[in-house]
Amino acid sequence: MDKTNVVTKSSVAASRKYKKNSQLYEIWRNFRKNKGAVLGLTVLSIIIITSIIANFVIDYETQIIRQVVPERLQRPSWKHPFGTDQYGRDILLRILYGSRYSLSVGIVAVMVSLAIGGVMGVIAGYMGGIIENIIMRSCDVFASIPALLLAICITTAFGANTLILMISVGVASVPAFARVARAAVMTVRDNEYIEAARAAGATRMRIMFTHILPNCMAPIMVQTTMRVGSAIITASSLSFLGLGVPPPAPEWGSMLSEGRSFIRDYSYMTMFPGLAIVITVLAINLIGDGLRDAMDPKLKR
Amino acid sequence: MAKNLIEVKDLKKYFKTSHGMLQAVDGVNFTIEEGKTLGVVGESGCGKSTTGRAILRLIEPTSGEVYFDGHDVLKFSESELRKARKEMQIIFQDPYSSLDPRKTVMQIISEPIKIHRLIKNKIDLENRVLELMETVGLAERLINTYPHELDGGRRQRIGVARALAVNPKFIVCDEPVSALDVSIQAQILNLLKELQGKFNLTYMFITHDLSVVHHFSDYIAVMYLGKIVEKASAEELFKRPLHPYTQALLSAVPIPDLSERKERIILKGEVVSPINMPDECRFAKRCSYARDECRSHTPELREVYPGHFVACDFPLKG
Amino acid sequence: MYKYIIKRLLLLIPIMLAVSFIVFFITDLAPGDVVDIISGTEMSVEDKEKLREEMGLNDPFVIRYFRYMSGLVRGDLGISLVTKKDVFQVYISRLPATLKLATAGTVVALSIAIPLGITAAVHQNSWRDSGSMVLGLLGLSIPTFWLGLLMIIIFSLKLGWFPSIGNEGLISVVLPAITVGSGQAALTMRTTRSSMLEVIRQDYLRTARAKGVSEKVVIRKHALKNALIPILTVAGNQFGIAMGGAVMTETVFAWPGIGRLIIDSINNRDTQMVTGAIILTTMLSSVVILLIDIAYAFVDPRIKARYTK
Amino acid sequence: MKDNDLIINIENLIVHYETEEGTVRAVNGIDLKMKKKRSIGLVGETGAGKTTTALAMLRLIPDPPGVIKNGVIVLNGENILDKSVKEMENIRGKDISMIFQDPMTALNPVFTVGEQIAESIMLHEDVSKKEAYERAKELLEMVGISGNRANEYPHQFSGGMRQRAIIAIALACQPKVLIADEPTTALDVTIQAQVLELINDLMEKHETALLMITHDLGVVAEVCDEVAVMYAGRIVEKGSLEDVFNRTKHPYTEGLFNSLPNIKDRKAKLKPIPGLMPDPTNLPIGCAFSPRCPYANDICREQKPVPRWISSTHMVECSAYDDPSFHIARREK
Repeated sequence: MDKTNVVTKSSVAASRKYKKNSQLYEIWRNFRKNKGAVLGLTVLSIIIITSIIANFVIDYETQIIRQVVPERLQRPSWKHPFGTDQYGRDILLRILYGSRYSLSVGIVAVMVSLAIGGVMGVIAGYMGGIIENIIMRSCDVFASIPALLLAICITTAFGANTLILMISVGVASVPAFARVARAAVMTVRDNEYIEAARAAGATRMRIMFTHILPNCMAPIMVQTTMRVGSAIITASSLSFLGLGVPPPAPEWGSMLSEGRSFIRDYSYMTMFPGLAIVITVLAINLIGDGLRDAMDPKLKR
Repeated sequence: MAKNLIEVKDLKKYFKTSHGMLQAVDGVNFTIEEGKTLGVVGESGCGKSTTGRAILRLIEPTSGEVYFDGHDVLKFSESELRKARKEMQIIFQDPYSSLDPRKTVMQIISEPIKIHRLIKNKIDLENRVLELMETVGLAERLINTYPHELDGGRRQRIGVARALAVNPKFIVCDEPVSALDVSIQAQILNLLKELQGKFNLTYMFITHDLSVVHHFSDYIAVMYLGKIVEKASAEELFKRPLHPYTQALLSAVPIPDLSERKERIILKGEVVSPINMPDECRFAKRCSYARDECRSHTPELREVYPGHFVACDFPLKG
Repeated sequence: MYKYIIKRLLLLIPIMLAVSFIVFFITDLAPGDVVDIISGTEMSVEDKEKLREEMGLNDPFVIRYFRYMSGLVRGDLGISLVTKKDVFQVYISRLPATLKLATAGTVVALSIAIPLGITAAVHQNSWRDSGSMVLGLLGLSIPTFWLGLLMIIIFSLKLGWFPSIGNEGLISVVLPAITVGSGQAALTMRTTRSSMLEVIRQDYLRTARAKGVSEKVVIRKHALKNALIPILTVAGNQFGIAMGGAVMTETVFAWPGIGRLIIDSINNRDTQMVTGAIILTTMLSSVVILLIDIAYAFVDPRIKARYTK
Repeated sequence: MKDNDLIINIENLIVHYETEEGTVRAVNGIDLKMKKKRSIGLVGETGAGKTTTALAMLRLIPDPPGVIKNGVIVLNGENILDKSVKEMENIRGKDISMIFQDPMTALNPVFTVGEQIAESIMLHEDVSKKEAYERAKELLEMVGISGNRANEYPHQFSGGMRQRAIIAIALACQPKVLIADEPTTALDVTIQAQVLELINDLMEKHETALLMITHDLGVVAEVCDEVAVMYAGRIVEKGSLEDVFNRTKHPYTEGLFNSLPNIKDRKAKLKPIPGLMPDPTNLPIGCAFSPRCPYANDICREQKPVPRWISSTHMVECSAYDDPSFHIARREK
């Protein structure tokens, strides 16, 4: 193969000339076809934008936690579209402001479980043998404790604040993450292109990062998206039990908890925060479903 | 006598299973001359693929010696083995699972070159890939396509180009054409033949298809339940099969030629997986010529005619 | 077959030990301890110290853990220092309510999820499919406790059909069961659909059709029995989760089950009760999940065969 | 050629699949006659439309996306394309039955082999469960498996034995037509020989007509009386075994033979058919094989070839034969 043939300039630019759009663009094109997923994306982006704007526009001290007794328990009206709570605080503003808690807890919690569970799952899946057994058996142990109870345990031990909430919700879904990650790696690991890479002399590390991880991204990404939704629900459940974000912060779960004692006559107080949670989580789940079909066309059929 | 590039001595590969020790490859011996092709043929479960992978140490053999160019590959350290991989490559059967679906043709073919750091400059690397694509008959415009956009034949060509990328001396072809249609099969077989001539490649060609192995190989080893039962040149083996299994195998192949219609030898029973095999001829249970001596010990491979080895105490007259 | 069951039961013990260790370890980390709570303000620091000494609270963690475990094995989880009642007895007294709710919830879940999941799979990409998918997504997106509140507002306060609190008779279980059930139904439906889709693609259904078997029978007999296995597993897990996960529903409906017991114990910092309740619940749900797994083998001959030989 | 032992007559069958990527023209007008006790080999490569043709005969083409656009499939004098779903359920397994390629997945893993055979009997004959189970045991013996293995599950059978059980299921009610879709492709050579021999024996004993679908010309030579070569959804050459093997006419059939290694002359270089498999979503205007055909001329590229009967039994669909002096390179034997 030492014959040196002069390759003309034109063929040198071949890879640029036949530049195909990248896989990411391909995934986006599939994703766009899914109406539900696009709806989810738009709704979620609106929520994120409002929670960022709310940070600057709404003043925490005066408009969110200041008690205006004469304005107490007003039904939804033009002045207060979502009505006011038992301290006269405007519920709409609190919901808009409160969106940051749910989103931040949801995302950070999932990052926690992705970091711990995902990495453990990938290692278990790729290493196999005793390491896999140790990791998976310990996951079985954690998984046997119902997620909510585990979160409750951690919160009672360390006290209820936003950081602990994030950690406990994150830790509670580590086993599920580990299992998905391991399954994804296992399906990839037995393919012949992994053997081909080994035959080409690739080190284990190189195989992990150039072949295994890119091919596991799809199921792990989908799992991450879906987990953000369930993390938000778990977080709001804990706040509802008084174990999440401490009042007076307008976290949707604790707002529902406060509204509960007025459920008989002022049911609107429990309506809007609940709707906010459902819409946010539904949007995220729609995106998750859309992502799964877009990333892995085989699944669609 | 040309130099033996590959020499395999008493290669064994056992797998521990819940039912006992699966003796997938049980003492296999053969040599392959440089620039020649050894065909390894046998039915599923006979250990031919395991042998191919064990030689390349894609799976660690239980025991034995594998001399490549005079060095025992099984004694190599990790780094020596990785360096030796440049000389020994493999082509797989399933065009759909042997290519990374997330990589383009360019990335797949160039990976071995990058691993061994043969070409640093990006433009030279691209030229090398284009050159390889041209050698295996892939159109230049496919450089950035993904495997799922191509048919089986072209995907197999990518696999061949990847194996050629590091200028190997020896390639294990593990059923390279079994998953392809007849017309595409012929194209790939011709390509492999042409490349052997051009780059003086040595092949170990593994297949279950007797007519393909007969056409493609210079020497053929017939395997049954982890052992080589017969080994000879391609003409010799098909003209004068000495082992009852080889004879039955040859007669079982349906021939697309009406004048060749001949009496069929139909073997009774089915292949069983070689777990805790007793010390007897493994084919005895299904062999119509079997005698008591056959069940007393495991026959060794011995040279009955020049270059024609058989592992049977009562070989057929041929 | 029995070897298999015994093996699985034995396998459960290390998991139970590990679970009890983790739960004990975490709750033990809680700042302050029982003495601070029950002593109120009069006790001087020395008296508190003496009390702690008596109760052995100052012993190193490991010894306290073993003392606790030796009690657990004998079914004696100690006395709740806050309520002065025996932890185990309280737990047993609250168990039937949770079992009742978990069973009712699972029945509701399965009766919604399995038919919907199957029709969605059988009529893939039709309106039935997308309809049940949206329903499923909605089910996943609604927090259980909010659904409970909605149920109370609509069916109890506005329409007055059902009581919103307590556990008197069957009628009171309806709303809580629907609340727990629909949450689980979403997950079970998605699994049923995907496992049915997996089975529908199999060749043996084509063989059945080629034999002249009608489409209805192909689905109901040939496909369902194969799809039943993964569905059964999820249903089993659901029941296990329902045991522990009904916390929210029990809180909303003031249902006198274990979930509420745990929340109340947390509120009055009765760590003894909390630890005991969580450990027992986890054990119970693991045993339930194990029983479902064993039922698995009766449905799938391949597994049964492997263990009867 | 209408005689009483004509069992099935397929005329101008057209089947398309409507998918997002476009219309897949799987079968583009084929004619096929099946006679009692005769076996016909349907040969072609992947995507030629062999399996679609077979599924059309049983009306098992999944719709969507499959659509039977045109054509007639006459069985016992009636066109089964007009039959109701109920009527079709009676025909499947009784008049026409089918065996598939992969024995590993063709049997239901959670039912015993005996039950699956008995089910086929009970569907078409009103016999008691017990009687059907006994018949199932006899059928197992017929295909060379001991009857008392009827209560075992498929995973306890080897590949070869499963394929025999599947044949037993297909022949349970003595169908008039047996369609075998690549029955031995997934089997090893020695097991394949056993199964082919079984099929040959059963064809002798029964009146059944056999449609053997395969890509392996060797299997056709082994089992069939007649051959039909399919390419891109059309039968390009049809005739008796001697017609097609020894007096090959169509360039594609010649290409298939040239792609196969020649047993007698090992060194003979393979002459593969150049180019790629035809894309069923946009087939060429003229003859579908013209892009790869060494003899193709302008007529071939513009017009669809017309079927031409060389002899009473031998048909070829190739415009090159407009010129009577034309012949392909492959010598007649």
